[in-house]
Amino acid sequence: MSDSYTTDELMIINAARQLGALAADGKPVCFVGIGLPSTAANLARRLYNPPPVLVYESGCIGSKPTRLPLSIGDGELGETSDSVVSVPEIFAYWLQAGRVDIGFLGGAQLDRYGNINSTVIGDYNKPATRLPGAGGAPEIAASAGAVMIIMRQSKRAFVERCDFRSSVGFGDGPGHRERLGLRGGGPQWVITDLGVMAPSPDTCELQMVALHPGVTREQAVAATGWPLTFADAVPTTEVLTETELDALRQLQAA
Amino acid sequence: MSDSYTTDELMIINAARQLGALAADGKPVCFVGIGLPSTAANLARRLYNPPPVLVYESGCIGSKPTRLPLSIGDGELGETSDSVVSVPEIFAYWLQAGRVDIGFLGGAQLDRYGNINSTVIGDYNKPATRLPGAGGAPEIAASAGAVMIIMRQSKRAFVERCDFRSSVGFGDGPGHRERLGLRGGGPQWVITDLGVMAPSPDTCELQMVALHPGVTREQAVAATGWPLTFADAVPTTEVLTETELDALRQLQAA
Amino acid sequence: MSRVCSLTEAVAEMVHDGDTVALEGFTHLIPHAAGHEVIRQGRRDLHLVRMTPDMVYDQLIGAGCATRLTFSWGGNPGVGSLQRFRDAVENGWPHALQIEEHSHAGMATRYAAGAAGLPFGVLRGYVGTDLPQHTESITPIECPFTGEALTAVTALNPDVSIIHAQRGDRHGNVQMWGLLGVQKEAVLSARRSIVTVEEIVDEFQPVPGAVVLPSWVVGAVCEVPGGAHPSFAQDYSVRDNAFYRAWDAISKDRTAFTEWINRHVLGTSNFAEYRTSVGLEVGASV
Amino acid sequence: MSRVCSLTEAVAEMVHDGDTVALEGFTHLIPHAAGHEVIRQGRRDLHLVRMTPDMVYDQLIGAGCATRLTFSWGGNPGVGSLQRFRDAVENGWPHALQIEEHSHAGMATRYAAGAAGLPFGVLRGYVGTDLPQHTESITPIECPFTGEALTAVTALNPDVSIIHAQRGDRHGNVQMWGLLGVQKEAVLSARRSIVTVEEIVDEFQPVPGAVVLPSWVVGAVCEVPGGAHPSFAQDYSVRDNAFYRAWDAISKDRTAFTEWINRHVLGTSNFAEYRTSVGLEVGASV
Repeated sequence: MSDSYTTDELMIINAARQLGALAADGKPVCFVGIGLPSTAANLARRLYNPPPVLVYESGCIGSKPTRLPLSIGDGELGETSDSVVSVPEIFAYWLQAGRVDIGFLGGAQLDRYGNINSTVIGDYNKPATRLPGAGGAPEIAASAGAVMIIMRQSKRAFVERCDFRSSVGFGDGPGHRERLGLRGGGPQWVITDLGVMAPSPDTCELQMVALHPGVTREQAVAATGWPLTFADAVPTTEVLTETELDALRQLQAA
Repeated sequence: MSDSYTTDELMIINAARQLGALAADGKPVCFVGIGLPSTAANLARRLYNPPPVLVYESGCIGSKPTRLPLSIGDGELGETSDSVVSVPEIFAYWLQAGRVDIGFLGGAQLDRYGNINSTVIGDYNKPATRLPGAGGAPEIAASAGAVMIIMRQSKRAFVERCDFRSSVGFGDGPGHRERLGLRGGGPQWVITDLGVMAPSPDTCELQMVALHPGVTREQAVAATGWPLTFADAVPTTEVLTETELDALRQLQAA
Repeated sequence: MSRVCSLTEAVAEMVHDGDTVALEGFTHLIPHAAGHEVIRQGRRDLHLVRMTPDMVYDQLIGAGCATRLTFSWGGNPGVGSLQRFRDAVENGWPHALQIEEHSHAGMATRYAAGAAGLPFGVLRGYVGTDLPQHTESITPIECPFTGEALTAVTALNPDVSIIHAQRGDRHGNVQMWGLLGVQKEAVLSARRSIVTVEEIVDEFQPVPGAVVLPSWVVGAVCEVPGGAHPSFAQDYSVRDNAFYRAWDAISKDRTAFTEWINRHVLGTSNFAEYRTSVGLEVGASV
Repeated sequence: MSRVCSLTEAVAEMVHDGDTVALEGFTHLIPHAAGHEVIRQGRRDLHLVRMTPDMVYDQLIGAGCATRLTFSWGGNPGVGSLQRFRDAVENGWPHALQIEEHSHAGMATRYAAGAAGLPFGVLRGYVGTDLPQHTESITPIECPFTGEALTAVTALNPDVSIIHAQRGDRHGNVQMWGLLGVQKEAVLSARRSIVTVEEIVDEFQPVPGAVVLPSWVVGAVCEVPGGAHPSFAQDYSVRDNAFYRAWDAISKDRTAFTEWINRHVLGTSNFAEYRTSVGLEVGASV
């Protein structure tokens, strides 16, 4: 075990573990964005067998990069892919058709029903902060078999209601995805620096289902903008191993 | 000059001349089917500069075959193309988008308004003769800038009204293409073994605009299933030259 | 992830009586061996789908495997009619064949919609023709922005699609190149899929124009060298035009056809035996 | 047939004030040199379109060329915000920027519809998000067969599309490979097009994964080696990540930005001079 690590490492390794478990469960196909999701997915490729299959919105299918890409269109991604297709094709034939098991998202705001804002803080027409925008997220959130979210937990980011709904989680609550006709399963795991959240089976509201070693319930409540609830059992996530940390650090140094 | 040639050669060379003139006029892109159209288009590539640009429905763009293909998917077509695309793409991005100058069609029946039947002779549900079907023709007839038809002229084939309308020429007459919203210009030339037909500017009805050497008006009338009219001037088509015949025969022998 | 297995196993497992089955190929890479295996295993009541049904569909229809055909052009390219197809439509032999008829552009749009997980596709097509009167999967649609009149067609989602490709690898990935028609869309639109390949290799070498279908969108990969014959596989074989021409005479006559199927397809246990039976091992073409 | 000419001529002839202009590129092959030439020639009131506006759009916006932006994700990939884009949207500097906002899937569908000559495209998208409230080019559509609720978006048909590719030939054909984003659709959907290329060659050699755009669908082909920098052209250059990181500081400050544009873009007469000006000839990155 190791007790010297960053919260980024904590989130990445916990996300990679989940991806490894999903790949072992026959759900390997992962649609990833750049940043923590890409790092976690690439780490899982090194740690687990069967490895996740990486799909990038730039059209790369089955990428096996030897170093971490800085951008979604990094040359390394295309050159190590099983197949490179056009952007219209990756969204239509691959994501929309339901071939992606896990969509991997982040955002500026996340609300209690797992909806994501990556568009604006404040009013749309007079934004306090203009964010980059939705990008690929709305259709990933709609069509991926399940969605994993990685975000640092804070009252500012984990809000009662998003200023703008860029991507739909469970919308306004139970049954809303079905009414909207969304085919994917919605957010199933939110990996934060404090622990892991998952939707309550009854209310669809995100609740803490695990805490990282040393994190208290009070810290989680204080970092959440809605009245946070906890699952019946809230285990502590496994301590990061030297193997995991070494693999991650080697990957980041490559 | 030569007076020893087949009617196929007569039709092919007259069609090739027209394609050569169109290419010189900045309309080189020709969507061709196998058989006489493909032979004529390939002959024009050898005889004229600028040459026509050949597009085949199998996805070949800018094919430069060195021998005549027997089928639309002949390996020679793909290997000599500037680009090979999928069949959905060739129809959507290339034909439908209006990038084809000349569509080249044949058929079992042609009616006075240039509509084509390539589906059935007799009743659709109890056909006397089941033909291969429409294939690419309906959308070629709809979207190509102009359509050239090659067919052997006879009362059985050149009919008052097609048993089945597989591809639209001028529909029921003047203004019908516009009412249907068809973007292409419709049939402009019908190359037969007796001469050349074109739509009357007033009535859209096909009329003889040229006769091949030695062919009489009476022969043309007798080979047409509607009361055939003639343009004000009906020139005789140029006699086939040795250059044309040699080029065609070399092409067919290759 | 796809299975690498024999064609016999793949057809037994994936093609069922009553299925909607697309064996696609646009002159190039037509899965003849797979079509023969379907005949050999005696499948019945199939709804066959293909843009360009040619010889192998003539055989499936004549052998009594199909009760329905969805298509856009049914002929023997460069030769003439499909005699068994005509006999089924005109005379109901060996039994009636219900047809659903489209244009190429419409069929391509339908496969693309199926591959994209949409229930319909849109095109500028069919307008003014007699096809929509006879085909329920064609209907008008209006542009919600401009009001312009266009045509919608239903998506195609076969129960099984079968294609032939140049290469598979041991993980069940598929690599194909040259004229690829609607084969990618056929596989991606289908619930199950079988790909016969010229050879199974350890690793793919990049080829200009090649498409790779990853193992996880393919059902089974079966090594059947020459499995497209008399169609061809670019860089492996050439089209056997003489065989296509010879088919005309065989297929014109019900008895000649039946004898041919009995002897070469039903009388052999796999494609290698079939090839010997039709004399391909010794260089003859029929 | 396309013209092979200088980028200066191509922009002068094809890009007009008030045009809808798409400079496409998905991280790879971004046409920076062409963007600079548009700034240099002082175009105004442009409606810029791009899935992923990044540094070159930040420059066009900051330089006052655009009054409208249609996009789906505007950021400096791997770095952070687009400072000039934010300043325009948040503070109206140098003037207000009207935005039309989509998702990537929606933009890709719009380009594909434009390339296909259709007035709209259909996707499973946007449903339940706040985007349709703000964007008129998104509207519900019902499947005419199943009644299922889907989303329609208007086709994109830019007045001019500009892309960067690896090779052109003397006839004006274009060859490009690697990650190709929506570049083919951008060219095919546009009324006019300009392609800058790394080099003009006598004849293309086949390259795995390459797309060829024939001369007759391209407006102008301009040889601009390195014209994607700090983006890259696979097999010609690598992405200059340091330059992207450095842009953050330059673009954060209006004065620093203006000085940078004045010195390196407006103060140079072409991309070769720009490269010298920013120190690329001597290996420095800004």
